Amino acid sequence: MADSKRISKIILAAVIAFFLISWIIKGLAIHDEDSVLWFSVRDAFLITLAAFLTLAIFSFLYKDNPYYKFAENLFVGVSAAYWMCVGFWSTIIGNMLPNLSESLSSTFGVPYKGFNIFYIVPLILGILLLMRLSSKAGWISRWALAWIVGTTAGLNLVRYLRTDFISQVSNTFVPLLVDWKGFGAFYSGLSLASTGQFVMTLSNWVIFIGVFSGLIYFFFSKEHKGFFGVASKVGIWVLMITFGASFGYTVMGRVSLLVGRLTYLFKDWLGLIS
Amino acid sequence: MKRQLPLMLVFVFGFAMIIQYFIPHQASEWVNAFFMDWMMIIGVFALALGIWSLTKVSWDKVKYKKSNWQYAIVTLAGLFLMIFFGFDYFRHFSTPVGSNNYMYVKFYQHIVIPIQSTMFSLLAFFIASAAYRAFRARSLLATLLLIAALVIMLRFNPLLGPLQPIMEDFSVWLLNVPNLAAKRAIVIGVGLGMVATALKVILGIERAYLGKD
Amino acid sequence: MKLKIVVVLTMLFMGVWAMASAQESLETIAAPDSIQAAPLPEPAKELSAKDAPDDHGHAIDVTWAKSPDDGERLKNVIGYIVYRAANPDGPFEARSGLLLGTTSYTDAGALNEGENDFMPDYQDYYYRVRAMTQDSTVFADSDIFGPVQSYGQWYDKGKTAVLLLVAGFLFLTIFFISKARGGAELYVRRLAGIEAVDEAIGRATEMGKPILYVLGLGTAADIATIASYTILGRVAKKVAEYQTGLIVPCYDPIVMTVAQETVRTAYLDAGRPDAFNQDMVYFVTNQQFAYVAGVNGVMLRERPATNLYMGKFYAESLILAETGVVAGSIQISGTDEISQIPFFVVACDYTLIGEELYAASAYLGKEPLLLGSLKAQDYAKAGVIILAVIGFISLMLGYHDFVDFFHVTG
Amino acid sequence: MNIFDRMMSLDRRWVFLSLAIVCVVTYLWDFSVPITISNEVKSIYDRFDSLQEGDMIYMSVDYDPNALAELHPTTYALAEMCFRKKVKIIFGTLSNLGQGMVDQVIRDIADSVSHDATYNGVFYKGREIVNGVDYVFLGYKPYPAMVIQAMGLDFRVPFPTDFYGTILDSIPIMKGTKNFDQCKMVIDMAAGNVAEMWITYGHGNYGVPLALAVTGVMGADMYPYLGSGQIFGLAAGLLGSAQIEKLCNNPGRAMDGMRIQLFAHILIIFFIVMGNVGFLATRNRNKMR
Repeated sequence: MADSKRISKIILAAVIAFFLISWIIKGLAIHDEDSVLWFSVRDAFLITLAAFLTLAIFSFLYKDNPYYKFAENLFVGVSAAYWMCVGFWSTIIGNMLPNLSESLSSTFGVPYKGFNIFYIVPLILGILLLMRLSSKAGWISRWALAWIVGTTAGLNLVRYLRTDFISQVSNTFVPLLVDWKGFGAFYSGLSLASTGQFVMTLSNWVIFIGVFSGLIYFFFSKEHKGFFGVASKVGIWVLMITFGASFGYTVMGRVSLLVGRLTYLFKDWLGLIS
Repeated sequence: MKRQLPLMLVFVFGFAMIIQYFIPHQASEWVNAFFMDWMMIIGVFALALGIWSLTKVSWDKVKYKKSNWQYAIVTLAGLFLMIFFGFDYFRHFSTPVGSNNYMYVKFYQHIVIPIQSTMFSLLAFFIASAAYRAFRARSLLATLLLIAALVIMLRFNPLLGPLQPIMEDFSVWLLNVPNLAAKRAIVIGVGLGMVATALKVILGIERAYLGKD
Repeated sequence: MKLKIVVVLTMLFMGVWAMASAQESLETIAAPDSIQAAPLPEPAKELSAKDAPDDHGHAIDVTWAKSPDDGERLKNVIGYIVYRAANPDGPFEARSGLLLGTTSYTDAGALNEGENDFMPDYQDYYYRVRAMTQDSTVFADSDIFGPVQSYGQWYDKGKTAVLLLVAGFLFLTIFFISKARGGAELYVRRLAGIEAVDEAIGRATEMGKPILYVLGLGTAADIATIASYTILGRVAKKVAEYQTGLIVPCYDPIVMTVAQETVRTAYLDAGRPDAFNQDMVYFVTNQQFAYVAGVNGVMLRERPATNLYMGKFYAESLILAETGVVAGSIQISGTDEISQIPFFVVACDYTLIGEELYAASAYLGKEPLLLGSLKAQDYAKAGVIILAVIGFISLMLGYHDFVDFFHVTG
Repeated sequence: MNIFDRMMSLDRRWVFLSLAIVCVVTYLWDFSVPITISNEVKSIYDRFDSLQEGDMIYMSVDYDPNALAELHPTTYALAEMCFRKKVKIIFGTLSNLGQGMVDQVIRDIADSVSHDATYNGVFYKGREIVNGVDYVFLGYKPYPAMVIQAMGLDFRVPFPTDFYGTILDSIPIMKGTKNFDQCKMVIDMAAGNVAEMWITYGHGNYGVPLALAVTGVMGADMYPYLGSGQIFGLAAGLLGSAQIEKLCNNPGRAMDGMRIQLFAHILIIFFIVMGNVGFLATRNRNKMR
C-alpha cells in the first residue's frame, strides 16, 4: 500500500515536471522580440493546459485515475458555469429584460422594446420553479412543471406526426412494379444497374416487406406465433442488418475524430509536424 | 387543489397546443412564438436550480469527506471561477450575448473545447472495442449484424481489388434500401408511441411526474 | 418553427428586394440591337388574385395566363412583373422581380405594423401584370384586377390528414382504455428488455449496489424524456420497495426537477418517504461530453449493479455503454434516436428499440389503463399497413389523389 | 487457456493500444496508400481541369470547425488548383463560423501559390494572388436558402460589399459579374442541410452546375441527387477529400487522414475476424467434448 502511494507520488512529480518543461519550451518557442513576455508565458500555459487535459482524458482508456478525475471534475464545473452565463446573458438579459424594464435594460446596455405584460408570465413561472428550494412551498413548483409538460406534450404530439410519421407513411406508397410493360420487356431489359427496372422493382419490394415485417415486430398485443411469428422474425432480421450497416458506416467518421486530436497534440503542442 | 390544478393545467395547455397546430392564423403563430420564448426563459431559472444542485452535492462531498471529495473542490473551483469571469460585467462587458471577459473566453477555448473534442474522439477507441467484443457469429441475428457491418466497412478498402466496386454498389444499396425500410418501420412505431405517451400525459392517465401529497 | 421563420423572412426579403431592384433589373437587361423595330407584345390575360389559402394572412396569390407572345407568335415576351396598388388608379408599385417561366406569384408582405413592407389584412388591393420583353422600354400591361383582400385562416386544410390521424388515434386510445377499465383481459406479449429490469433490480439488491438511471440528453421538450420519467417512476418504486440505492445524474435542469418529483412520488407510493433523498437526482451539467465524463466517473467509482439508459441519446451512447461494460454492470437501454440504437444493441445486454421505449412504462406498471393504450398503438400500426397496401394498389391503378392526400404541407 | 481462448477474450486495452499505435504511426509516417478514384469525384476534377484561364467559379464554404478534418483538404486543393490555372474564384460562406476559416484558407493558399510548383506534370510559376483580381470573398449572411436565391438574381442583393467592406461594384472581377450565369460552376463544401438548399434553390431555380463535397455521414443521403443529375459530382468525407488531393496531385491532410482511416479499419476488421476465429474454434472444441 505504501509502495503504491510512493509510486503514484513519483508519477505525479514526473507529470508535473514534464508539463512544466513543456510549458517553458513552448513559451520560448512562441516568444519573439516583438511580443510581451507575460503574454507568451500565458499563451504557452494555455496550450500546455489543453494538451495536459487532452492526455488526461485519454488516460481514462487505461483505467480511472486521478488525472482523469481532475479533468472530469474541472470540465463539469466549468461547462455548467459556462452555460449558466450564456443562458443568463442571452435569454434573461437578451430576451426578457428588454420587454420588462427600461432602467434595467439601459443598465445592461440592451435596447428597450417597451413593456410587454406577457413576459411577466415566464418570470412568475420561473419564480414558482425556484420555490422548490423551500421545503414548505415546494409543491407550488409543480404548477410550472405542469405547464411545461402539458405544453411540450401537446406541441410535439402533432408536430412529430406531421414531420416524421406521415411523411414516412406516404413515402411507403411505392409502386411494386416499376415501369411494368409485361414480362417480355422485363426479361429483355434485365440488368443489375441500380436504376434498372429489376433493381428498382426488387428494391421497392424489399422496402415494402421491410416496413411491413418491421411493424409486425413491434406489435405488442399479438403473440409472435404462426404468420406473426414469421413476419416478426423477418422484421428483426431486417432491423439487425440495418444496425450492422449503420455501425459499420459510422466507424469511418469516428476514426476521423481522432485525426483532429492528433493534429492538436503533434502540431499545435509539440510542433513535431508543420 | 395541490393535485387537481396541475392536472388541469396539463390538460388545458396540452390541448391548446394541439389545436394551435391546425390554425394558420397570425394569432396562433404569435401564441406559439411566445410559448417558445417562455420555455427558454424558464429554462434559465431551472438552470439556477441545477447549479444549486451541483453545488450542494459537491459541497456535501467535501463537508462529509466522502470518497473522492478532493475532486469536488476542483468542480466547485471551476464552477465559481467561471461564473466569476462570466459575470464580470461591469468591467469588460459589452454585448448581451455573453461575456467578453478574457479569461472566460480562454477557459472556454482551452478547457471546454479540448476536453470536449477528446471525449468525443474516445469514440474511435470504443467503437473498436465494441466491434471486437460484440461482433461474434453467436446466433443468426448476431451473424447478420456482423456481416452487414463488415460489408460496409470493407466497401472502400483498396485491398479488395476488383471486388471493391461491387462491394461499394452493394453497400450503397444496403444503405438505401433495407436500411431505409427498417428505419421507416422504427419511425412509424416511434411516432405512434410518442402520440400515445403524449395523450396519456395530457389525459392525466400518466401522472407519476406530478407528485402526490 | 425555424423553417417558418426562414420562409417568412425569405418572402420578406424577396419582397423588399423586388421593390428595390425592379427598376434596376429593367435597366440592366441588355437591349437587343434593333431597338426601333421592337413590336409591342400582347399583355397577359385572365389576371386574377385571391387571398393565399391556409396561411396567416398578409399574402395574396396572383395568377394569370401567358401572353400570346410568350413562346409563340412574336416570341418576344421573356417574363412578367407583378404590380400592386391600393387604388385602381394607382400608383402601382412592383411587387416581384422579373418572373421567368411562371404564371403565378404569391405577393406576401410583413406581418406587423411598423415593419418594412407591412401588408395589412382586410385592405383592398388592385393588381396588374406587366409582360416584359428584352427591351425594358417595350412591355404590355394587363387589365387591372381588384379589389382583393388578404386575411388569415382559422383552419389549415392542408393538415386534414394529421387531424384525422390524431382524432382517430385519440378515439382508439379512449376506446381501449375504457374497455380495459371495464375489466376486459388484454394480452401483451413478453418483452425481454422489460423483464430484465425486474431481474436487474433484484440483482442490485443482492449485491448491495445501487442502480444508475440515465435520462439521456433529452430536454423537457422531448416526448422520449416524458416516457423516460414514467419508466423512472416505476423503477424508483421497485427500488424503494427493495431498499436499493438509486443514482440519477441529469443533463437538463428542468428534467432534473421533474425527475426529482417523480422519484419522490415513487418513494411515497412505496411507503418509504423517509428513504428519499433529493440528492439522488442531481444535476451534472448541460454540456454533452462534460455530462458523459461525469456519468462515466459515477459508473467507475460507484460501480452500480445495473445501468438503465432511457430517453434521447446522441453520439455519447457508445461511450456510456462501453464504460458500463468496463464497470461490469448489467445494462438495459431504450431510445427512439434511430442512429444510436445500433450502438446500444451492440454494447448493452438488452435494448428497447424505438416504440418499445414508449411501451415500457405500460409494461412495468401493468395497469389495465396503460395496457389499453398499447392495444390502440397496435391497431394504428395495422391501419398503417392497410393504408400502405391501399396506397400502392391505387398507384398501380394510376389514382394519385389518395397518395397526395398524405402529402402534408406547411 | 489455449490460443483460441486468448483470441476471444483479449483485454480491451490491447485493442485500444494497438489502435493508438496504428493511428499515431500512420499519422506521423508519411507514405501514401492506394486510393481508388470513384466516378463521382473524378467528374468534379474533370470539370475543374477543363476550366480555362479567366473563367470564374463560385466556392461556398459551408462547414464549421467540426467538419474541418474532412472538408478543409478539398477546399485547399481545389482553390489552389484554380489559382494556379488563373481561374477566378468567388468565395462565400453560409456557416457563421466559416468566415475566419475562409480568410485563413485564402491567406494560406496565396502563400503557397507564391512559390513555383508542378502538378500533374504541368509547371506553374509562383505568382501573387490579388484580392479583387483573382478572387473575391463575399462573407457570411444568415438564412442560407434566402441568400442562395438572392445570389441567383444578383450577388449585390445579399452582399452589397465583400467581407473586407469593399463595395462590390468597385471590385475589378465583379465588373460584369451579375449572378451565377457568369460562373462556370458552383462547388459547395457542406456539413448540414445547406447542401440540399443548394440543390433546391441553386440548381433548381437557376440551373447552376453544382458539385458537392460533404461529410462522410451525409454521403449516403446525397447519392440520389447524383443519379438524378441535380449535382454533377460528389466527394464525401475524408475519402472524397483524399481522392481530390490525389487527382490534383497535391497531397495534404486528407491523404494523411486516409492512412489512419484505412489502417484503423483494417485493424478493427482484423480484431473482429480474430474474435470470430477464436469463437468458432472454441465452440467446435466444446462440441467435441
